[in-house]
Amino acid sequence: MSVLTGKELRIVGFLCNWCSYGGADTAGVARATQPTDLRIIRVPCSGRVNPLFPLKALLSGADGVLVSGCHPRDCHYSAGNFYARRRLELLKEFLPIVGIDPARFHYTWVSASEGPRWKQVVTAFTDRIHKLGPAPKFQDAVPSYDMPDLAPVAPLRNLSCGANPALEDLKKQLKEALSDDHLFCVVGWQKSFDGLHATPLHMRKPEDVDKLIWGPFNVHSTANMIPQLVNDAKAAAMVGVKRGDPIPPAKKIGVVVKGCDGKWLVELLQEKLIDRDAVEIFAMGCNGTVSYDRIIAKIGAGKRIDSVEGNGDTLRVVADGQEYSLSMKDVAQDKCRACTVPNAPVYDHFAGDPVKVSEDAKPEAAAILAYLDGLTLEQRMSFWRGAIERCIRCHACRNACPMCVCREYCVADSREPHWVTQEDTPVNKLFFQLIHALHLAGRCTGCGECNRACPMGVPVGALKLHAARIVRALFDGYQPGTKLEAVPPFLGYEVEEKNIPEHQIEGA
Amino acid sequence: MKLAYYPGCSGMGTSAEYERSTRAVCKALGIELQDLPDWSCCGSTPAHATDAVLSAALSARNLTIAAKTMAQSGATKFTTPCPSCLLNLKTARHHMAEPEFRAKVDAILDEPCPPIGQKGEEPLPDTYSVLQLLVEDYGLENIKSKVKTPLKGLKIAPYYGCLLSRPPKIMQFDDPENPTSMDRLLEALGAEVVPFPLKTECCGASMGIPRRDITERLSGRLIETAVRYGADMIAVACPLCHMNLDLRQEQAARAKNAVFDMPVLYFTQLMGIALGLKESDLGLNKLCVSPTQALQKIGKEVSA
Amino acid sequence: MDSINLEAVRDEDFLRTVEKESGQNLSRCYQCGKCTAGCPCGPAYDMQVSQVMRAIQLGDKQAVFEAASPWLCVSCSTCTARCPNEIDVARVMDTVRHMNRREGGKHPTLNAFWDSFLKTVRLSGRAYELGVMALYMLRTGKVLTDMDLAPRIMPKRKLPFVPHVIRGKAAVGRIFKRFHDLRMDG
Amino acid sequence: MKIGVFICHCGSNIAGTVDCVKVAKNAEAFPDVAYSTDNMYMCSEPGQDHIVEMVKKHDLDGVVVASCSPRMHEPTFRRAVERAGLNKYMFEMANIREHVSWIGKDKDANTNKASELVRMAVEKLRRNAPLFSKKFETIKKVLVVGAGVAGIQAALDCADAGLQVVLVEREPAIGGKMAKLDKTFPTVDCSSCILGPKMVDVSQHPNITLYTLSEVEKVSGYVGNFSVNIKRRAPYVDFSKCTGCGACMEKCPAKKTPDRFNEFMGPTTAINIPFPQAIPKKATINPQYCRKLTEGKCGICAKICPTGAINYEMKDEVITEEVGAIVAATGYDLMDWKSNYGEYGGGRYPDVITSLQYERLLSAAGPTGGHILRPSDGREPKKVAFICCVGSRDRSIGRPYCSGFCCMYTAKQAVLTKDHIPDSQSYVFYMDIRAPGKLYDEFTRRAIEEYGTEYIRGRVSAIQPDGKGQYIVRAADTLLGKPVEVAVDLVVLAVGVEGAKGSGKLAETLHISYDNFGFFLESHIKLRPVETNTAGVFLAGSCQGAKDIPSSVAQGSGAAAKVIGLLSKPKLESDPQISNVNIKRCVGCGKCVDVCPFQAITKENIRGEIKAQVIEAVCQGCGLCAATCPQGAIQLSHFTDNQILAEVNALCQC
Repeated sequence: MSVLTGKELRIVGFLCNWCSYGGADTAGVARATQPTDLRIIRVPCSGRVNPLFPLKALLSGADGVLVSGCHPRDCHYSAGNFYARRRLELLKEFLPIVGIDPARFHYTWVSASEGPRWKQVVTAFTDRIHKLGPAPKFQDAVPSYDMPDLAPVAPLRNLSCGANPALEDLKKQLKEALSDDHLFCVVGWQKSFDGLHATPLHMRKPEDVDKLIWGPFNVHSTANMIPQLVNDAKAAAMVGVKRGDPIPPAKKIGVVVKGCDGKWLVELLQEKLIDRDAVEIFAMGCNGTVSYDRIIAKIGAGKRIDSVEGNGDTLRVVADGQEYSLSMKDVAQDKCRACTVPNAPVYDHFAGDPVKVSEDAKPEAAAILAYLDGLTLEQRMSFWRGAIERCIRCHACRNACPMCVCREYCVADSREPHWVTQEDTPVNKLFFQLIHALHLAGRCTGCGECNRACPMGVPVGALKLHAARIVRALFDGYQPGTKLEAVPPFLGYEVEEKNIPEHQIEGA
Repeated sequence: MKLAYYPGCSGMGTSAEYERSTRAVCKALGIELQDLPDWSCCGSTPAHATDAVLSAALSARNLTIAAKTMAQSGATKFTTPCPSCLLNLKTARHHMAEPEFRAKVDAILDEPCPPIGQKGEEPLPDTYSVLQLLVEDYGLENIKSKVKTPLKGLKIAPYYGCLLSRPPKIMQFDDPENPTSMDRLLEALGAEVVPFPLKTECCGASMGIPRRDITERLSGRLIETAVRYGADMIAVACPLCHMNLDLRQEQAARAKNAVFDMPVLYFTQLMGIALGLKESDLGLNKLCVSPTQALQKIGKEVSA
Repeated sequence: MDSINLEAVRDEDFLRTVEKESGQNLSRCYQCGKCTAGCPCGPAYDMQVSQVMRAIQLGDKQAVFEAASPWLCVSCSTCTARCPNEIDVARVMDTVRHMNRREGGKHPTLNAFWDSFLKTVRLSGRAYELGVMALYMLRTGKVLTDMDLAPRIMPKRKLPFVPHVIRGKAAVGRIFKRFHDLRMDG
Repeated sequence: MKIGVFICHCGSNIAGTVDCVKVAKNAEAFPDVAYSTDNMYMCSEPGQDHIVEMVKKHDLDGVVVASCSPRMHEPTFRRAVERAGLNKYMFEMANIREHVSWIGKDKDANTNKASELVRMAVEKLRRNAPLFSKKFETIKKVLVVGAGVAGIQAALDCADAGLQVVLVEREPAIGGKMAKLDKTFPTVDCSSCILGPKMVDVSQHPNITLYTLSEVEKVSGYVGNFSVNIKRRAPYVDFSKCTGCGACMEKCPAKKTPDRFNEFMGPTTAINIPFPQAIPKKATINPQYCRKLTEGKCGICAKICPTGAINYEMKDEVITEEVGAIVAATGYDLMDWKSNYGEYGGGRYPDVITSLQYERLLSAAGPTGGHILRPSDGREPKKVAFICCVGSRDRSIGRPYCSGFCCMYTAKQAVLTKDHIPDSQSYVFYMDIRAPGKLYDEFTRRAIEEYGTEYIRGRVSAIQPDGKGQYIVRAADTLLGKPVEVAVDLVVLAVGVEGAKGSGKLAETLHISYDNFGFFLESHIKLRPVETNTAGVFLAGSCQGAKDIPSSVAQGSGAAAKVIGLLSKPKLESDPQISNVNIKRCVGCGKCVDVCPFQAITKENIRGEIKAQVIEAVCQGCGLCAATCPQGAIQLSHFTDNQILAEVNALCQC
């Protein structure tokens, strides 16, 4: 079954049962002639419309998608459309990053009595889609393999790779804390196979603390192990407890955090995936971390690192016997350049002085976003069509993400619900990335682990950065992970949304 | 406070005393008036009676000058004492927000008018009445503190006329049915304000010449009601109202078969008296109905 | 009196033009008469404001153009301020007058007054009150207009005997000229 | 799976612009379709019988009917499917009438579209599962909020039917607006004579518990099982001791207390019984004006009270009641005319009053003892103007609607004016006389023909005092086409009505919808006028829209009938189209709990792990949780992700 070639385009509507579906019925009863393109899917409430449904339709060949619900304040379920408004607005603004014209997606409110208005909406939206013509298909886009050479943006503050004088203080606090056995373990970083890489460190005894390192190489996030360790600590406490005995309190998990680690920790706490009581947070101000890719780009690939030493801004690397002098300005991670949270927002122990950032420091747009913004919709689609070809569906991006809390129940691996099929098509691969980005909207702390983890260099982090800037613009600069008591934007609503316009279709 | 100032044509003639007292009062209050250089007539009623585009164009020329004057002199707002000019200037700006209309206006101007712009950065300024700026920006407390001769015991009927607050969507000032800004101003001067119910009833406006009967009937009713409410005088803010109530008072009396002796003063003249300004700066002698007797109530002897 | 043939009288074009130029939705008017009731000029009108609105609704251009009322409206906007249907009635009256004028309609005395006024503006850049009076009396032949006021106002020495002529009078003159050349004045 | 597809012609309604035969033919090729046919009228008895027959004959597991809107006949066909022995949720409908044949002109396009809609329905049906309702007990008790005439009627009808009734009233006495009226149209019988006995019935009915000075604060639960918190303000009088003798009122020194009951037409005392026939006839203290409560000094009423009923230490209390149904009957209030009508003086003129204030002047129990006297000088007015539509049919102040009953009471008040003051003359300024009720138009004609009331068709432009004690009312006689004016002594404004103050807050408490004017929204304006969209909550009287007394009483009885019908069933059945949690997939993050508008999801500790759990009777089936859960662990039955995805995929496949 297909659209009538040359006559119709594929337009999908999601209508709430109580208002808009009734409005469409009212228009029908009044014999209000309308274009025939639209196919209506009935849902109980616009709040039921997961933005992934319209997205799926648009990626699978719809030329336009229309969502319509009860007018704000008139929701049959009192608030469903308020939530829908925020989510659908996010989707509308998200679409152009992958090259989909946001004009192809429209959401509006029509009541059951507004037959004439429904006719206007359908007619105007169909007109608009016909003017835009058939939507470009992602799988048919000409892949572009241009990966731009992105100059890193200037850091907001001085980044350094020298030794932190407060490290001894931190170690002392850790040893003290570990001495009385109330901690199950403390998670930090230790030196790995070479001086450049770090590996997780589990400190259980005071002497383990000596292995702790702090500085530019504490790159990876330790988020993923924390909930599991909390469970391990609970299980350990239950050993030997008989049925009916009182449940003994579990030991706490200690976590050593930089500012950015502090943010995902706040998110995990906020989403109640760990209890505040279950963790003890050891914080210290961060002066930035390095990007392995940038260092390798400077010294060349395939070299054995002999030694690394940081001093102020300068990083001295000896590789294959040759010495390289690098500047943090050149090799720091992008997220560190834009970082305004060098100190963990929530902590129990803080070593040394907090690192200062000027309050009015405004990060520039990430280089990759600036690049994508400069492309046309068609070019963006080509960009992603090319980039996603490299994806091997290893899901390392997901596994590295501190906020991917679904774990083994990720919708990418499930049949029930069956969002993503196992077909190895560009659409399927992209759709997973878009699901990941939309699931993270309002939650992503910008840690950049997805990008770092990708073995194929697909710039998947850009999708999350784009969603994050939409969230900032819509919700007064909301930054996930900075306030424990904040209501995440997609779990709340305002009756009058300050920054969400009432979208109009020309002619309706 | 520095204001770009548009006197209006009648200030050069029939309402010379309004013009003169406005300048004197502003000076005494420390408000600097920056005259628009080479301003021209806004077209008044005849222009907007004739054609909306012509009327807007005549106003637009002056708005353009006002924009330049403000940019050069650092004046913060643009003002005129005359409600008729005010209506034309405000309406022109309001209508020019429609692109189609604006194009027609620009077509008959020497140079296209500056854009209206967003709130906050307004190349084409909005216009405010002197009354509005005195009450809202300068502040009644401020004025009160400068009163030297309180108008104590003087019963005044405040008459606003139709244009100061109408049409409400364009004028955006005070309550269109029961404005109180002049009431509060007069009270700040120490006067007793009578609850005059016809504050915004029309006086007959420019019908005085072509249809005198209309004006006589309307003005007559206003004066008659002021008398009933025990007013010693009427305070006005509009040259046309003043002309109909003062200059044409005898005509109105004849139409009503009555004898009136109701002084009609511009509110700026009353302010001047309260601020203790020189009589000659207020043009009291230009009034047709003498306020001499009424002003004796506050112990003020004037020779008008 | 002949009955009005509703179909013959309906000039759809006229109705739409009034609506477009005034920017008002006239079908909203439900004839409550609040405009008429508050109109200061009502007693002098040959056709009340609400009746003008009704005639426009019917598309009865002739009735509207033959009425004196739109010419007499003093634009006090009381009707606009009080209309329960948010119609800018005064603007509709203005519009009707403009349209009528473009088609050559005029009021016997008012046009003379307005034209006299605008002529002084065109010539000197500003309105000149004595000039207006003189021109008006010339045009209408009503040489005694307001002569009773002369003894009251002349001693006040407010009215200058020569007009204020501004430097930009040519610029103002050009506005009138272009207005005329572009036939905006009909 | 074996699916049967039935395409309806609906006479020529569908078949006129859709090739139904072709649609049926196309459907044969869809997956799992075992039988496909077309029929002239599917909803007719033979049509339905055909479904039943074919299900049996072809051993079908599910049925798709393509006909009109599911909002029309989904219940009909579900019953038919059930008769055929299938679960009624193994049924889908394709709307090829309202959404296709009636709106599209092109037969080819329509036929194609109809086929696609059938295909969508088939794809969805393939993922349907049988759903089963649960049964639950109900509490045989009803809460009525508001004790005006509508609430009283609803309460009495329910109580007479044997239900327990909790009647809550905000004011100190019941009776609502009707208790304030002098006479009622069209019969001009005394309001308190017809309402009084009903009020007494309320106070004496064994099944009715009355809480005055009380408001509903919180409602939780669901149809059949609501839990309601009622906040009762302290009356500072022990009702069990107060005999209503009124001695306290005589001695109370706070004699300038505003009199709410008398619409502020005169002062009252801080301790008072609002009117002689008040139910309950108990004194209450207005704490804002009582000298003892505000200043700590006085205590006269306590000294004078013969039964020692006064208790200054009383505190507000919260009472919890469990009920099975709720009737909202909170009535109306007058809109704020003062801020919107400067041209009528905006409240500055003492002799420009509302019609409700005029009722109090007319009433023998009112502040003037039933004599019409001007508030300004206590003189008897000889000329009275009545202005209709003040705050009605005025979109410039955001009041586009007609308040319905003002035309009638204005006529009544004109008649009563003549009765009270025979040498008076009344003028009624109206726009249209709306008198469609039984004996209504006859009544207005009487006001005009027998009582000589002058009716002038025009909206009043301004009321202006003339400075000599009268008011000039300026209007146009639009029938004459001339401006008119008249000098009168008193002006009565027929002020438009809106939902009672605080109705929005109550609506949110009850989880029902309300409009911009504070009126509650009914389920369907014509066919379900007393139901709301929240099961178990019903509407009576003017809280749903302006209503006169007969309509209010009728709706009160209507709401009562609905309540009685609901609670007469031994058990209620829940709708199985609700959310449920796949415990395995749930990570216990609680996002669904945060967004649920009905508090229908809780977090439970299941074997040491936190999991979301749906309270089946509370869930309304909106699916917001399903759209929120990132791992798809919570799904809305009948609208699961996979069912909607199947519809999307049926339309878009690339």
